[in-house]
Amino acid sequence: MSQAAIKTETVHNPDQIQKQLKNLRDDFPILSRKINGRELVYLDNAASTQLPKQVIETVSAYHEFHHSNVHRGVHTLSQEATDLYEEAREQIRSFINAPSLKEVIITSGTTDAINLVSRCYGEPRFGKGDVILVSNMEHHANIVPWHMLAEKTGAEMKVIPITDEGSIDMDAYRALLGPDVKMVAVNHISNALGTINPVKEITDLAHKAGAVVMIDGAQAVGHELVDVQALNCDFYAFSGHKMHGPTGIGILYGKEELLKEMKPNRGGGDMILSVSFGEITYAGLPAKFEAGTPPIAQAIGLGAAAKYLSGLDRDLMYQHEQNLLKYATDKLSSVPGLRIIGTSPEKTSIVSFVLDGVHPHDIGTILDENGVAVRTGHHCAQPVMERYNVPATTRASMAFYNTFSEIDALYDSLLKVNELFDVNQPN
Amino acid sequence: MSQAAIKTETVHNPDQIQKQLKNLRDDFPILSRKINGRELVYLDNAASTQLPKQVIETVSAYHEFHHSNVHRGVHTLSQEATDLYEEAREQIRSFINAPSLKEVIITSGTTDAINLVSRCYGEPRFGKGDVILVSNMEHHANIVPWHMLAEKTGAEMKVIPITDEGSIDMDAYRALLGPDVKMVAVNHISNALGTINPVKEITDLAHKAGAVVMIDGAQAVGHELVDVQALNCDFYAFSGHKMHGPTGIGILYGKEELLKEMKPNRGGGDMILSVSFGEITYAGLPAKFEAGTPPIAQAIGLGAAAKYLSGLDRDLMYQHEQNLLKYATDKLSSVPGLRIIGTSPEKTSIVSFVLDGVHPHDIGTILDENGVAVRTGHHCAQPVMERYNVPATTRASMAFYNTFSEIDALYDSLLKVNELFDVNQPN
Amino acid sequence: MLTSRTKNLYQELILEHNKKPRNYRVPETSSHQAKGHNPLCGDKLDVYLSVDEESSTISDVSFIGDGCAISKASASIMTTMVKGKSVEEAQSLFKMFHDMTTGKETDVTEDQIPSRLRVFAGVKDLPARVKCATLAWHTLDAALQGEEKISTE
Amino acid sequence: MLTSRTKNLYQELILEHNKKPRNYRVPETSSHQAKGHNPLCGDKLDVYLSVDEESSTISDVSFIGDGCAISKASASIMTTMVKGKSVEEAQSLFKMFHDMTTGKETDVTEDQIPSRLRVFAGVKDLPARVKCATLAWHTLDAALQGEEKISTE
Ligand SMILES: Cc1ncc(COP(=O)(O)O)c(C=O)c1O
Ligand SMILES: Cc1ncc(COP(=O)(O)O)c(C=O)c1O
Repeated sequence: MSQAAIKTETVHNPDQIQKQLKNLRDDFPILSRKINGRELVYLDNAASTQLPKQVIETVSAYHEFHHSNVHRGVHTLSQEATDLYEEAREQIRSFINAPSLKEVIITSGTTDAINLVSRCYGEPRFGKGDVILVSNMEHHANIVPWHMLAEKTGAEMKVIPITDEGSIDMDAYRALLGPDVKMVAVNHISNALGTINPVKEITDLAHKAGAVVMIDGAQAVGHELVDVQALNCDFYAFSGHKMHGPTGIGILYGKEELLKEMKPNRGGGDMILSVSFGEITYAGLPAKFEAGTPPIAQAIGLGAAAKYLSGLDRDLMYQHEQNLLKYATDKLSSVPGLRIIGTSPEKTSIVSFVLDGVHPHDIGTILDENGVAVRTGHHCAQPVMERYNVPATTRASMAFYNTFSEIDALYDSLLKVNELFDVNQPN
Repeated sequence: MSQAAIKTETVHNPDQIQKQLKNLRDDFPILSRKINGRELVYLDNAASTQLPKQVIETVSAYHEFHHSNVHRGVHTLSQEATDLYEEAREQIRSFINAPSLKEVIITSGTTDAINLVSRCYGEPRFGKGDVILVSNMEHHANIVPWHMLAEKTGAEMKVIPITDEGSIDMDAYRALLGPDVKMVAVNHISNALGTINPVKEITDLAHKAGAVVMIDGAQAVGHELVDVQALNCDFYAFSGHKMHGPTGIGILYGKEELLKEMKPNRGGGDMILSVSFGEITYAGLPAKFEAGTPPIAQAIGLGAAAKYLSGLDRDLMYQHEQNLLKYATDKLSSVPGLRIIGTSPEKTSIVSFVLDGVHPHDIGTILDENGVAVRTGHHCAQPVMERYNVPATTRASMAFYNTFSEIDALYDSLLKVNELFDVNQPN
Repeated sequence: MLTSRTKNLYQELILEHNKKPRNYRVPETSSHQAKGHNPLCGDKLDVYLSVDEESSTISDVSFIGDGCAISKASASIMTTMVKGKSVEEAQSLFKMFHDMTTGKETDVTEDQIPSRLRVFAGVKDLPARVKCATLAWHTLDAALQGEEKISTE
Repeated sequence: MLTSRTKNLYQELILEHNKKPRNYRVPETSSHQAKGHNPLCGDKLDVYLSVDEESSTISDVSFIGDGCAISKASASIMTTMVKGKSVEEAQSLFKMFHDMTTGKETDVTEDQIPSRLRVFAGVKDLPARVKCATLAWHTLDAALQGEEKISTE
């Protein structure tokens, strides 16, 4: 296992840190792909992270040796599948330090998880006069469910403004917090700006005002050490595919006392204790929220991803990502005509930018020709685009397996873009 | 490819048919597992079917070479992932002969799909005085969502009775159909009884009465050739894991004119055209119902499963399953004290039974000791248990890869159960 | 031929108690009672107790219900074990039984466990069956604690 | 160094029309207009037409909007192509352009396609960009058909 190799003494030099992490690249088969004849430079990790072979193989092995439906079977395969599924829940619980397995609800993704809270917590409780606060830097997944809820219940959605550098305007937030605020929904890390929000402080303030807090952790779990007890948030949502796990799976953490009071989300098998046509008794946690055959293989894959990450030196990874961020920020700032959108002092390894005179879509295509994969567009965060008055940005998002020379490749390609479009040239 | 091998001339002798199909077993790695030192005899296909290596490898290859988020990326990997994802949708469309790709909604399973219809079609339309008909043989997935809907809207759920042999009582159904009936929700095949329902006739009658029809096809897709146009049903739901595909994925087919009028289900990325805090415009079909990052790898796996099945001689498979059913029915009927529950003339390869004096749970354990995997319990169909006044049944469910000698193993193990419990012995 | 694991689980005593459960009745009066339910397999049973308040002694105990051989035999054997015992003794038997069937490491040596309980030791290798064996004991415990319903999800 | 595919896509003519789009204005009057939107990349453009009813001729055409080089150049070149043409001719140009960019097999040989349209042939190898190239044409078509809004999802 390459994981053991890095738990050595602490190093501080960026190149040395990179050297320690570099052999982890071998765990990710896709990183050796060629794109248009070039080495793939994968800088689209905020959209989806790549899977290590440990996760890919865990999923295959499950299919080849243990696959069966869970929970209600006495035969060996069913028992094995159930054990693997529930072990995965434990791995995930431990990964976010949730107090209890009952609080770890398996969903199909962050979007599913936030919709669950909006529907099962918000819908029966909110009404006219109630306020839901979301920040101006939210992903659509943390806007649209609240919009739909507001339409349905008469509650109002209000927006916490952000500063020019892309931080939550905490004074404005404090001013918005009143007794009418029932829910504060904020992302831990913005996928469009890279900002790391002070979610602990946001949560404490909301609690003082009597509001419940939903943290969208989609971008955080792959980078930060997340401890839901330390954050003390009421709900925390994330997706497998953003933390080197499979698609089709996500998690909702919720405090037991809240989850217990909530109505179930979907109806079906496994979420009931008994069904007759007259009466239906719902099951306890977490089963109440897991109707039907769950994403068994995907949960096991996510458990493997949590285990993989937990086996790494997270501090070192974090350090390396911060080094990449700094290197990329400096380097890209030197590209003529380039402006970085999102310059908060607290950032994860995401650099979003615009280039004078060239549309992000064209940048994306030209970068791809050079093997460099970045995302271009509104990043499912149109209010952020509006805020900065840009139609779209180009976004490079790094994971621990990225390298300084990959940033160089990005830089070189951007110079080519300027050259081709004959813009931002020295005169 | 072993698939080509069976497209030979038609054979009628059951043993010959089995011989033609038997080499397909090699496609399923799990079938060579040993359980408690015995060959695995997997007769729990109604809970979850096993995956051929073609599907397992498609999923792994996706992760190793093409993984990326879909839909909004210009880079090569994102384009490849999008193409694979949309090709899968086309494979699935063709598998059920849906008229249009817009009508193939990717969900996380049958349960998710039925809940979608209950919520997005039923909730805004149904109210006091409206009736939802479900049959007495439904899976909880096709009961609980309607129960929840009825509670919410004031509509009433009524039950179509079933005959002693386990067929829908068509006279009673006709009598229940009135202008107040807004929805008829029936499974294509019962997972607890094996009954194949006359869904075309049920649909025609419902339509004449002005009701909309939801078919739960979870048990059908792995066995029947499903043609949603020929059935003319309004909605048809199924799960990947019941047709040799992955968990975490299912499909809702719906007629375009209905889906178009329906509100979206979950809010999030990809299901909107534009978002600002004042106004949100929803996307067209099928995107409107696919909020967030979809189960990309799982959809691609399901496409591979559809392709695998389509490449086989479905008639031959069906014939073999019917032969297994007949053989199992005859053989098990000769076990002293055994009574089969579900004896409709139209059945799929499912045999549910009780054994005098022995609880199904004990049967399940003893069978498992002999390597025979069956399901015991209420099969998420408690109303069926009530109908036959049994606490639970033991269920053997066969797929095309099962063999006559596996039925013999089941039979032998059942004799051992009688012996151990000292019941049903000749005196 | 039966495997040794099966034989180990379905020992004579279990099969015999399954066939002829002891104390299988609804009493005319009782001081405590509870309903146990294992939704996994549909097992349901009602446990009735008469506890003498002064001495805190279980003067009568009985049960009725539907279930598999393991759960039925376990209920039957349980009644024979706790009848006449103090509440405290009953609870410590529960703990002993629970630890044994869930495979928990304890200081209790095998020969300290009453042989009538030891016949259930085999379920610890069959995780799907542990709840069958412990349902009656959980229900007893619930009755003693004044809860009316338990479910071993 | 740029790859040949990039160069093939971003030909001089495209870059030039991107920099200096022709007929980029909101006219004072128009007989037809439509808004085109490509939500995938946020491209948005408005197309304005003056169609002479009697002769069914496009007497004026213009556009405004935000978008990538491909979509802007395509819109600009489109206006230069259809101005003065009959509605029928404009529609057959759309068809020809659409078939070429989506790689559809047709009877049309390469040299039958006007060279100003042929510069977009490269997008057929870049599925993510086809909609950029066709947005202006789809919007033109929508305007001619009397639709006010289209979205190329
Ligand atoms: C008839 C029937 N309907 C619905 C379902 C639910 O499917 P899923 O659990 O995949 O959502 C099943 C299987 O469990 C079934 O057999
Ligand atoms: C901040 C943020 N929230 C929510 C989501 C939605 O996650 P998913 O698409 O996996 O449901 C994403 C990613 O797309 C994200 O970056």
